[in-house]
Amino acid sequence: MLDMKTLGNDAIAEKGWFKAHKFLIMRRLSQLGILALFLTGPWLGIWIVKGNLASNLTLDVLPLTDPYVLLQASLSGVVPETAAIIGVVIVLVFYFLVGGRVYCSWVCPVNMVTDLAAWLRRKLGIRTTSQLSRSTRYWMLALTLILPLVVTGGIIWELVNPVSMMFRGIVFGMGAAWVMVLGIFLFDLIVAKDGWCGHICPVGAFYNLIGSKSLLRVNALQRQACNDCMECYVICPEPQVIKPALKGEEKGVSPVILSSDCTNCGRCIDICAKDVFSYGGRYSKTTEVYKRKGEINQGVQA
Amino acid sequence: MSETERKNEINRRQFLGNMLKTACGVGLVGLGLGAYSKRASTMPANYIRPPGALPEEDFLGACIRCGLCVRDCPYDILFLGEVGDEVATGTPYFIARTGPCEMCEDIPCVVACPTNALDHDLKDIEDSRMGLAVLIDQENCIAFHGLRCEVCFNVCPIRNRAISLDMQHNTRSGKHALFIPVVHSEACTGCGLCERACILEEAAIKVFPMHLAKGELGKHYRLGWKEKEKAGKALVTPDTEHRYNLPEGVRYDLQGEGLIIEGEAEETPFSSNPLDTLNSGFMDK
Amino acid sequence: MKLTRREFIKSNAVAAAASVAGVTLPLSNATAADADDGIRWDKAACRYCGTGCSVLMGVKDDKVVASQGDPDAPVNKGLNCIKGYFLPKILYGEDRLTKPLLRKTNGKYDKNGKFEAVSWDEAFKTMAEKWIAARKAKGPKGVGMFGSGQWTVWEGYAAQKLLKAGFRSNSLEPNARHCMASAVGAFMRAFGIDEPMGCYDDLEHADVFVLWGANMAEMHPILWSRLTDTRLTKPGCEVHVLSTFEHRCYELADNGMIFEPQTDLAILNYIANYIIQNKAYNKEFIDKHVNFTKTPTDIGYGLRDNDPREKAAKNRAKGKLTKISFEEYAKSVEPYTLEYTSKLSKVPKDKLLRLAKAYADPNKKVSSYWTMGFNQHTRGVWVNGLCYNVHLLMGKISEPGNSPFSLTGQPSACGTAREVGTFTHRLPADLVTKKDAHCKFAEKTWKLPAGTIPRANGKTDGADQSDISGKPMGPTLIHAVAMHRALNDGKMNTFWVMCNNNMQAAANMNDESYPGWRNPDNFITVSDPYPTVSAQAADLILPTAMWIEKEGAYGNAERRTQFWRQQVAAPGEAKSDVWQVMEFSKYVKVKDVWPEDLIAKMPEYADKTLYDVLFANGQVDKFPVEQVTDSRGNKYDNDESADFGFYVQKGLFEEYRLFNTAEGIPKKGHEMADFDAYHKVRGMRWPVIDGKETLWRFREGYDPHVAKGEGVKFYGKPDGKANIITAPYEPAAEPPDKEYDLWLCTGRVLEHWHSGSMTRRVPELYRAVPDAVVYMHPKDAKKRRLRNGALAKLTTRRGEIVCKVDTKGRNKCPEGLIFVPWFDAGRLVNKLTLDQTDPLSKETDYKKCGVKVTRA
Amino acid sequence: MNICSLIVHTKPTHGAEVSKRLQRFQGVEVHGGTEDDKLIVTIEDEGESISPVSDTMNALRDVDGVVSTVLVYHYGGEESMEEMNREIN
Repeated sequence: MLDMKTLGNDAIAEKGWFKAHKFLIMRRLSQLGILALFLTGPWLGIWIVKGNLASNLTLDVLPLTDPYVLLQASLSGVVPETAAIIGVVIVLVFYFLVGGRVYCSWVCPVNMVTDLAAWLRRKLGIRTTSQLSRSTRYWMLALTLILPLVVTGGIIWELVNPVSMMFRGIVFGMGAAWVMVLGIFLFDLIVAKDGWCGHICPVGAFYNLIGSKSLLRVNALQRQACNDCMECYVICPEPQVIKPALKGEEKGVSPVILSSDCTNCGRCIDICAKDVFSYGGRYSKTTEVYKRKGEINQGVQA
Repeated sequence: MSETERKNEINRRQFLGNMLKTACGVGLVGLGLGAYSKRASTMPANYIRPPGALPEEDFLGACIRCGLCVRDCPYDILFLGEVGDEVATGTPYFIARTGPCEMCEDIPCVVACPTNALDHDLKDIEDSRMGLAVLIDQENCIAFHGLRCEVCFNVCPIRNRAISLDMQHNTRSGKHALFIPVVHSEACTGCGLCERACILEEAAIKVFPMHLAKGELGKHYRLGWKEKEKAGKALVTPDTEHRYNLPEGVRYDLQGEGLIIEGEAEETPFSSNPLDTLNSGFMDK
Repeated sequence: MKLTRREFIKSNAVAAAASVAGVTLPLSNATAADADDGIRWDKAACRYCGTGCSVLMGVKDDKVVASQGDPDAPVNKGLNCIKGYFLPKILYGEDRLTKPLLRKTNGKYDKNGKFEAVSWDEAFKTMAEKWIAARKAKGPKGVGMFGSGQWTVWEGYAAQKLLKAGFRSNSLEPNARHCMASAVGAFMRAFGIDEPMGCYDDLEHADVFVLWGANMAEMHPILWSRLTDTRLTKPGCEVHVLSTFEHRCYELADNGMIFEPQTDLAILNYIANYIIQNKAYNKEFIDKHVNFTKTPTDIGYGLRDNDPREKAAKNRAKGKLTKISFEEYAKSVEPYTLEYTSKLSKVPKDKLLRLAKAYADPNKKVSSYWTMGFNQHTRGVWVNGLCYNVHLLMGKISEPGNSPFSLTGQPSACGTAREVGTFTHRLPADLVTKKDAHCKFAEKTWKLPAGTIPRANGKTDGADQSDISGKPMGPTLIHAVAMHRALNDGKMNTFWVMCNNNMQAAANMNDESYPGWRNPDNFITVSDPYPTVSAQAADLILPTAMWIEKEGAYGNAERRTQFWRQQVAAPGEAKSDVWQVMEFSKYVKVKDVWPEDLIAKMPEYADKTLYDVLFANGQVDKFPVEQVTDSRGNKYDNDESADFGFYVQKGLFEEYRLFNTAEGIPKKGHEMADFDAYHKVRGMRWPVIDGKETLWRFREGYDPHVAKGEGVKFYGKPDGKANIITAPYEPAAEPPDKEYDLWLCTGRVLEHWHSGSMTRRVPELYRAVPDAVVYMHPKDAKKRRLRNGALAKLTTRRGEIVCKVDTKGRNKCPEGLIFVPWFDAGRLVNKLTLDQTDPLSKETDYKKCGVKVTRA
Repeated sequence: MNICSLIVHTKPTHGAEVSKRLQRFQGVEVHGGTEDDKLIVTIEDEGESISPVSDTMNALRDVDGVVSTVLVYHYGGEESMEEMNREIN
């Protein structure tokens, strides 16, 4: 079995520490940068972005609205304002292009918590994991969208949604929200590997659906170079997405990771000493041959 | 059954079983959430929603907890409910005693709302109904004892309409007046400026959400004199003329003064004010 | 109910043990709910306004822990206003000053140094050195003291002696100069004796109330409550309210009128004209009791000499009256027709007519009330007088319900500033420094050589009074506004401000007050309980024991003198004003400030201190220290007596009483009861003769000075007749023009007292009304792209401030006028005001100047 | 500082007498119970000025007429005297 202690050493030796953490660093910068944009207002009095991830206004001009929250609101019978609709369209187009779960890996603050939990799991060698289905998140998504229809009291998921709660907590004041965050951390650490983001979170599920046809994808174009070190499987929060692309050459499967579960986090690119992985387009020329089969493959997997 | 089939059979069973388990688990979560939402949407009486907020049930559906109203409030009075608060997480509210609504004419919080949870049809802040001020403790309000306070009246931005002063004789001192504040629901916006200003250690005037603050007259009952005023005439044909058995010099005015004994004040052709006489010119035209 | 944490824990502990033991304890031990136990209650006059409500203060462990309105006080019957409700809290602001503070650098006094705590000895030594030097170098006007209508009676009296007799300087003024001087001027001119003839009982007896520039609803809350009650309960009672903007009194008004600033002069003349035209005047009364006179016109605005408006004035500051006939008087008011007056004042004709008819109706008893609208007026003495004219024409005066009544702003503007005479030109009991005989009487009473007190013109018996340098003194009078100008010009070098906040209160702070105080030649002392704006601008700050931290006496607007005992000790080293004045006098020797020829008259005084000759004179110090006790046997401290070794307050009051009650006094009519008598009552209204109070003066039966058969006698004048003084409408000094296109009017609000140094330290009052706002008409706001709640910049020729716009609040201004309260140390509206005064009374007009409003 | 309350049982009919004796101790107050011969007593200490509560309690036991003492309530806080003497409510 792979030694957790040496995880990533090869990549560091081969590419240097910085290159072996490039996308991780960029993601952290992105996550923190987005937080910072929201915090310069209340902390420094410089108002760049007002509001939170649910809805916000950049420089008093550009509205952005979380389509998931707005969908819940609409299901409870609300007709939103134009600004919100414009905001939703912008957000939808963006994630449609770059991949829905880019939200999870590049924006969502909970990702930092769950990544920390995953890191600790590796460091502490915790292997226990519960038999939770990855499809639970879709059930959760369905539940959160049905609840506003059947239960009075509006957007019920938002009462407990740790994703918006954490971000709102950081921007407006935490209150008891840290309990939820701690809960997720412990859940991921002890109960299930990638338990929250990979199994339960309906927000991720929602973005997963939005980005199922996204243009930006990770691919394993250099899969011939793979030395089967397995590190990418270990580091990937949704490891089931790698295999078809990486090992599908014989079956004629495209080297592009087409599963919308992929969060486009780029950790596989970082950790691979052989530079097997890279970002690319969904329909880039080299991948065209494999497209049809890839889709079939994806359907089987789901 | 071949080995593979059995395997598939097991897989299918497993699959169905797992799915059932997941569905049940999620269903339980849903029940829990439903129950929690009931609790989280009963606000404490002193939590007041921002101007233009839809009725609470609709509001909870419409508010996407973005905090833009909080950010755009120039007086920083709005809070977002936090986990554990007795208010739906992430929804905005204010507490009048510590930070009332200052009633901005441009209502920036409403403008900021992306979902109409704060109703964009609210154009005049004076039309907002955040709650209703209630002079809840008449025993301790010092105005009821004749002290000259009237701070609630003085700070009320809907001057003399939302709170007016009812001036009454102070029977205890015999020579002072009482200036009793009276709240009028047709004008009070529930901004809470009065509650903050109340100088008592615990405010005697408080803003409550409308449903707590207001009574409701029985649906069948009308106030006769108001109906008459509305109609501009009596709803039922007035009586024919009344006549009475009365001694000499006594009249009876049914609708007005009642019994009138004439001749109590001797009348003269002169006004009691000599100026009237002086100013009217000669009488013998 | 107040408890310390310790008491609370203890009561819990006791309750626990008692319940375990099954022992029933007396309530006082078992529960915490009896904190009222052991409270000592005693009466005091309210600290704030001229109404003079009586309060009961509850003291426990040398701390005021409770208060209540005094249910047995005739003025307020147990009621208080919102400020009175919080009286105990004004004593316990967290930033009370407790040590003298002197500006120092490297251990030495430095005008630009930082405040450092010093001993009283160092404070007074530094101060005495400066005062003696200034007195020597700059003459009697080189030193100055600015006191207060919030001083207790004896504090004013002690200061009066220190300045006029000790330093031989008439540079003593009270802040009442900003407040009541015009009323005083008019009283003296019309009746020859100060203060109202009526009393508060007029509030129950009048049929018609007319408010002239008085917002009684906010400034005299309890009197307003009485007036309102009469309006509510008396059939036919009506209330007329006149002001330049709509305020809270209009809520009750039957006839509310908004007039153009300054046109009150015209309106009063119109009423007189109406009365004469309709022959409604009381002919018998005016024949017997009234002289007709006129006053010089075009008298300027009390500005600096070089101001073009002063140069243009024909009869600058002149006020000598000339007798005229009734016909001449009638002719002088003839131009004030309904037509003309309505046009000038912008008051609708029907309203003016209704007002005139109310005065002219012989069957209606009319009481007129006014405060700063009349007094803070560049024609303040005139306008006060014009109101007396109307009352005198009708004979509606000096009887229940018929009363022209000048309300005072401060708690003892009457009792201290006016009766003790702490003005530059006055001595106790209406005596004046202009009259040699009056001065001589004072000198005799004070056991001082004749010629000690500086005469107004510097001459006694026709000869020049010599100053310490041996040279003639010259004219000696200097009024409040002139004092700030003299400081600014370096002509006055030491200034002692007591019991008021004149940096915030005086007009034109930017051009006059602040540069004057910070002039490097000057040494400014401020005595105050709190770090006020004035204290910030001072060089030496003396921590002051306030209100009931000392034994005191106030005189209210209806001539009621009220005493209180010292209830609690002052914090730290804070000392009362009377202690400060007397202690300071120990640091100055007679020979430091008196010339040789004066000392030669009493050589034994030469080496004595001013304290010796003024206070240890065998008269002030003749009452030994006694344990102050009330009739219930409660004991009270008296810190001043303990420090000086005699009953200070009693000695000062009894000597003061020689001016109004002793045999052979120059002016009768101010008689007062003895010291001990006042401690036994909730005030008495003077003249008090044979223990009997006087409710209405000048009227036979009510006033012991009017003999049987005389009916009415205005005995302040030699011929017993009052003066009707005709005066025309004259425009204001700085009306709005193209650039400064609005009138600026300033004033007060109910919740705060004056400059807010006490009430803004009460959290509840501060929360209720935190900051000053500018009240303006919504249209005026809109024109300037402002709306309710927006920040506006207010600019005059003298300065600018920024405050929030209020278009909906309690004061509704007409278009063309804004109103800004002055309580807010954060928005100093007196940076904007013009230091214009009534040229006769020298009282500042804070109500009229041109201002520009823009978006901030 | 410490505040505690105790019940002091006295010999029958000695309540008043014992009460007087107890009050001579610094920091000791008797709140009642003399008739029942069960005195309700509080002891306080503060800084150095008074001997510690425990010493006082021991001393009380040796007072003439005292049968027994029962500690009912003890409060021990770190607050300064200033804090303790500040008004609450």
